[in-house]
Amino acid sequence: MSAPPESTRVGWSREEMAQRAALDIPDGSYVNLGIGMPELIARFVPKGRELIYHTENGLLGMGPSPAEGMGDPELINAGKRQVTVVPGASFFQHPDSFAMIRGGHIDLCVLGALQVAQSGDLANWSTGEPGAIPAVGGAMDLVAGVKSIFVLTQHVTKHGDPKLVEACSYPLTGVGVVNRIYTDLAVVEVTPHGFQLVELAPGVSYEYVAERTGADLLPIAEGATK
Amino acid sequence: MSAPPESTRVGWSREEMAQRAALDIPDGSYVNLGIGMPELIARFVPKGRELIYHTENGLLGMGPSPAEGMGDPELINAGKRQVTVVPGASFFQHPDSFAMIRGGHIDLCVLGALQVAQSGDLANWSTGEPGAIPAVGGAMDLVAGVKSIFVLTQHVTKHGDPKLVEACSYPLTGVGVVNRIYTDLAVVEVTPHGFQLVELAPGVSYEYVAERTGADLLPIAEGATK
Amino acid sequence: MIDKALGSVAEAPVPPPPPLNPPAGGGGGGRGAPPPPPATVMIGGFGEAGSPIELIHALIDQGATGLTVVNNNTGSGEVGLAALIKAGRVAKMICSYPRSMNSTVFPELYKAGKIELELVPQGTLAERIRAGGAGIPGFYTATSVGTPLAEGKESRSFDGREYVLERGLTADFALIKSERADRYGNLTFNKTARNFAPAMAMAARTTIVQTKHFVDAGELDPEVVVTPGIFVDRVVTVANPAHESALVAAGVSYPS
Amino acid sequence: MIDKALGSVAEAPVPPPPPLNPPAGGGGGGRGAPPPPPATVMIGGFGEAGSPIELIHALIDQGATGLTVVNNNTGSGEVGLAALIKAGRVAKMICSYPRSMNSTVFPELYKAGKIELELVPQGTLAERIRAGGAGIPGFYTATSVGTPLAEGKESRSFDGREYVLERGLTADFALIKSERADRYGNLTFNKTARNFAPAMAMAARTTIVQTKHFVDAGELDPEVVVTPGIFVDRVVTVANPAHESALVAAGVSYPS
Repeated sequence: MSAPPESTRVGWSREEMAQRAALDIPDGSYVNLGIGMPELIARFVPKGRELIYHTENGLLGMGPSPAEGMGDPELINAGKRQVTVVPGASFFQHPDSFAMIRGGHIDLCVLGALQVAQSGDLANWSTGEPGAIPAVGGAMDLVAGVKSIFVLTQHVTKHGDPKLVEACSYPLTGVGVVNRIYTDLAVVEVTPHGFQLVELAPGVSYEYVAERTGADLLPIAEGATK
Repeated sequence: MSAPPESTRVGWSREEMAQRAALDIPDGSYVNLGIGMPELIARFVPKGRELIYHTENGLLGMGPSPAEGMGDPELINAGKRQVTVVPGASFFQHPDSFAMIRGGHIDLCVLGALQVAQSGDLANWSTGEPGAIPAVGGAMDLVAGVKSIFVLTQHVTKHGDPKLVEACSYPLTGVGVVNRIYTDLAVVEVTPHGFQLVELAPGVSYEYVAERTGADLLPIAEGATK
Repeated sequence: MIDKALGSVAEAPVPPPPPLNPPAGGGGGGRGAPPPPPATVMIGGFGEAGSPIELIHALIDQGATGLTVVNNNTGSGEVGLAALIKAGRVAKMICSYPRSMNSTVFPELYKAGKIELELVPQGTLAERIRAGGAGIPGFYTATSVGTPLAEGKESRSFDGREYVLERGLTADFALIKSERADRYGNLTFNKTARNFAPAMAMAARTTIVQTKHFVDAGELDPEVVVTPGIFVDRVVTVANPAHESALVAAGVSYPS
Repeated sequence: MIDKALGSVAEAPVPPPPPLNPPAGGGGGGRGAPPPPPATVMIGGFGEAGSPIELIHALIDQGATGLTVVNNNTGSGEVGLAALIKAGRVAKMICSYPRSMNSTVFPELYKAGKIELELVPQGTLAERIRAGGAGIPGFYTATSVGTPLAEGKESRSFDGREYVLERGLTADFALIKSERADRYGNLTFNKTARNFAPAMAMAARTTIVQTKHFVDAGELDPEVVVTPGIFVDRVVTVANPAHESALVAAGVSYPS
C-alpha cells in the first residue's frame, strides 16, 4: 500500500489529500478524525484556524502524540494510540461521548471507506467475507449522528476497482450519510443528483477520474467556482 | 394540624412515628426521605447505623440543615431548604440522580400519602380538585424506581376519613408500590392479601385501628413476632 | 481562535422580539415573511439553585414572547422566571412542580386559563431533556404507568413490566448558570445548582451561560469539567449573581 | 459503618465457580439444586485504558465459566480479558470491536465456532449499558438503521426519520478500575480510562472496583466524584496495576 515513487504518481499524495480536506474545515469546528489517513488532517489545518478534536473513547481537546516515553497508557485515542490534551480539554465517559455524536453536536467526521454509493451510502466496516471477524466500533454512530461526513480515501482499491459506486456491495455503515469525498484524484460532492465533481488533482483529467468512478460523475459546471 | 395536648392524644406523635419507621431501616441503606414528616426520620436513626441520604435534586450524602446564616442558597434539598453535606458526599446532575431512582439503586424511600390502597396503590400528589394546580415533582419516579416504599402518614385525614382504603379515589402516584405504612396508630404491611397489621401503637387496640381503616385489616397472627 | 465570551448579558442571542407590524390575526397572512415560530427556551435551576436570573431578566428586556419554557418549577415572587411569566411572555410551561413557596404568578395565570401547562414527572423531564441532547427520540420508563400522567401515552411491556414511551425534548435556547467557565465554554457548577444545566446545554440548539468566574483556558482540570464546551455557545460573566430568595424577601419586582 | 473495602482481589465476590459435580449433560437433571445460570460480567476499559487486569486475573483464578462478557474489545495478547477468553471461560462476547492489534485469542475461537459474538455499535453499546443502569428497558437510535446490524430489530419513525429500538443492558457483575476511591465507593478515574466504567457500575447488580489510590472519606471533593458510591459494592486497592501493553510486549501469559 506504500505510494509509488513520486515520478510515476498520478494525483495527490496522502498528505496532499489530507491537506485538501483540511482546507474545507471551518474555524472553530468540533471534529472527529477516523483512525488512519484521516488523522493526518490535524497536521494541515491552515494557520489561524482552531479546531477541537473529539475522540469517541472520551476526550474533547485531543492533542498530538506525546514525545517518546512521555505518554500515559490510559490517555489514548480511538485508535488506541497515546495522545496528549490541549488546554481546554475535557474527559468524559462513553455514554456522554456518544451523546455528542448521536445528538448532532460534532460538526464534522472524516472517515475512510471501502465504498461510497452515489446516494451517500457508506460501507467502511466489513467486506462481508465469510469467516471474517466483524468489527464495527463507533463508525455507525458517527455517520448517523455527526453533522457532516467527509470520506478520505484512494479513488480505487489496490486492485483498481472503483470505490465510488452506484450501490455498495459491502455491508453498509450508514444510508445516505456521506457529504464529500476526498480522493487522490479529485474532490467529489454527494448531491441529490449523484456524484458531483468539485475539483481535480493537478494533472488529472475529468475523463481519467470518470473512468475510475463506478457511477456517473457530474462534471464541474461551466463557470463554477471551486 | 398541630398535635392535640399530650393527655388526650391517642397513639404515636409525629416524632414517635418517625422513630418507629427509622427502626426498620437497615444499616448502610441509601435512603430518600420525602418532604415534610419523612424528613424527621433522620433524627431517629439508631446509634451504630450509617444511612446515606439522597435528595433527588442532585446530592448523595446530604447532612442536616446548616447553622443559621451558614448555608449556601445553592445547596438545597428537594424541598428547597438549605442543607449540608457529609464527608463522602457527591453532587450530580438531574438525569444521573433520577437514574439512581429509576434504575433501582435507592434502597428505600419514605413518602407522605393522601391515600394508600390495600393493593399498595399510592395517591399522594393531587386531590384532583378542578382548578387546583397539579404538581407532581419526583414522586412518580420515586415510587416506580426505589426498591422499598414506606409511607409515613396520619391514619386518618383531619376530617376523620380513612387514608388506608380499598381503592384510591384520588389520582394515583403509582400502582402497587407501597410496602409498609407507619401511622400514628399502627404499622401496617401491604401484602398480597391486603393490609396486614404489624404493630399497634401503645394503648391502641386492633378494633380502634380497624374502625379507622377503609379496608380489611388483617390482625397480627397468634404468636407472630413483631 | 474560539472565544465564546460575551461582553454583557444584553448581547446574549436570545429569541428575537416579535415583529413591529405583526400580521393581523385570523384571516391569512400580513405583509412580508411570516414571523419565526415562538421559541422553546430551557431555563436551568431547581428552585433558586442554578437559576440564571440575570439572563432571564435580559430575556425580558429583549422582548421575545409566546415562549414555551422548560423548567422544573415556575419561579417565585416577581423576579426571574416568575417575572418572565408575569410579563406575559410565556405561552406554555413544561415542568414537574409549578407550585412552590412564594409562587403566585403562575397559579393565577393558570387558573385564569392564560397559560398552558405540560406536567411531566421530574425524572422523566430530566431524562427527556438528556435524551433530546443525546439524539434519542424516545425511550421507555415505568414512571407514571397507571396514573393520569400516562394517559395518551403509548405503552408496552418488556420482560413482564409495563412502561410508557416518552419523547426526547429539545429547545431553541438554553439559559443556564455556571460557577466557572472558560472561552471554550467548558463549565463547572456550584453544588446542587448543577441540576438541569448539563442536560439542557446538550438539548438546546443555542446554549447561553452566565458564569460567576471566567477562567483562562487550561485552568479547568479536564477531569473535573462537568459540561464540555461543545454544548455551549455563549458565555457571559455575572460575577455577583442575585439570589432569588433574597430578591423575593426584599419585595423586588422585575422590571421594577 | 459503611466500608466497601476488601483486603485483596481474591476476596472479590465474583461469580461462583461451577459445581464440583455438575449434572450430566443431555437427559435431565443431576442431583441437588441446579447450578446458577452463568453470569453476565461487564468489564471496563477501552483497549488497555481502564482495563481491570488484576480483577480479571482473580476471576480466572476463581473459576467461573460459561460467562457472557461485555467489553468494547476482546483483549490483546494472553493477559487480562484475552486470558479469560483463552481459558475457555467466556461463552459469549458482547462488544463493538473484537479485532485489535495483538488480538489473536478471540479471532481463533470465533473462527472455530467456539465463542458467540453479539456485535453492537460502540455508542449503542455505551447507551444500552447506561439505559440498563438507569432503569430504561428500551430506547430508539438512528445508529445502524439500514445496515446489517439493524436486522431483526424493531424500527419506527419519529418526525420522519427512521430509528431502531435498542434494549437496556444489565449484568450480574461489573469489574472496573478507578484512580481514587473511598470507603463509600465514590470514584474518580484516570483520563481516558473512564470510558465504560461509570455506566457499567450503574448497570451491574454487583460492582467491584480495583483502585490505584484508596482515600479517606471526605478527601474526594463532592464536585469531582464521577461515580457516586451508590453504584459500587466492593473496592480493592491495587496500587501498581499492570499495563496490558507492557505485559503483552513482555510476552506474559496468565496464568503463567
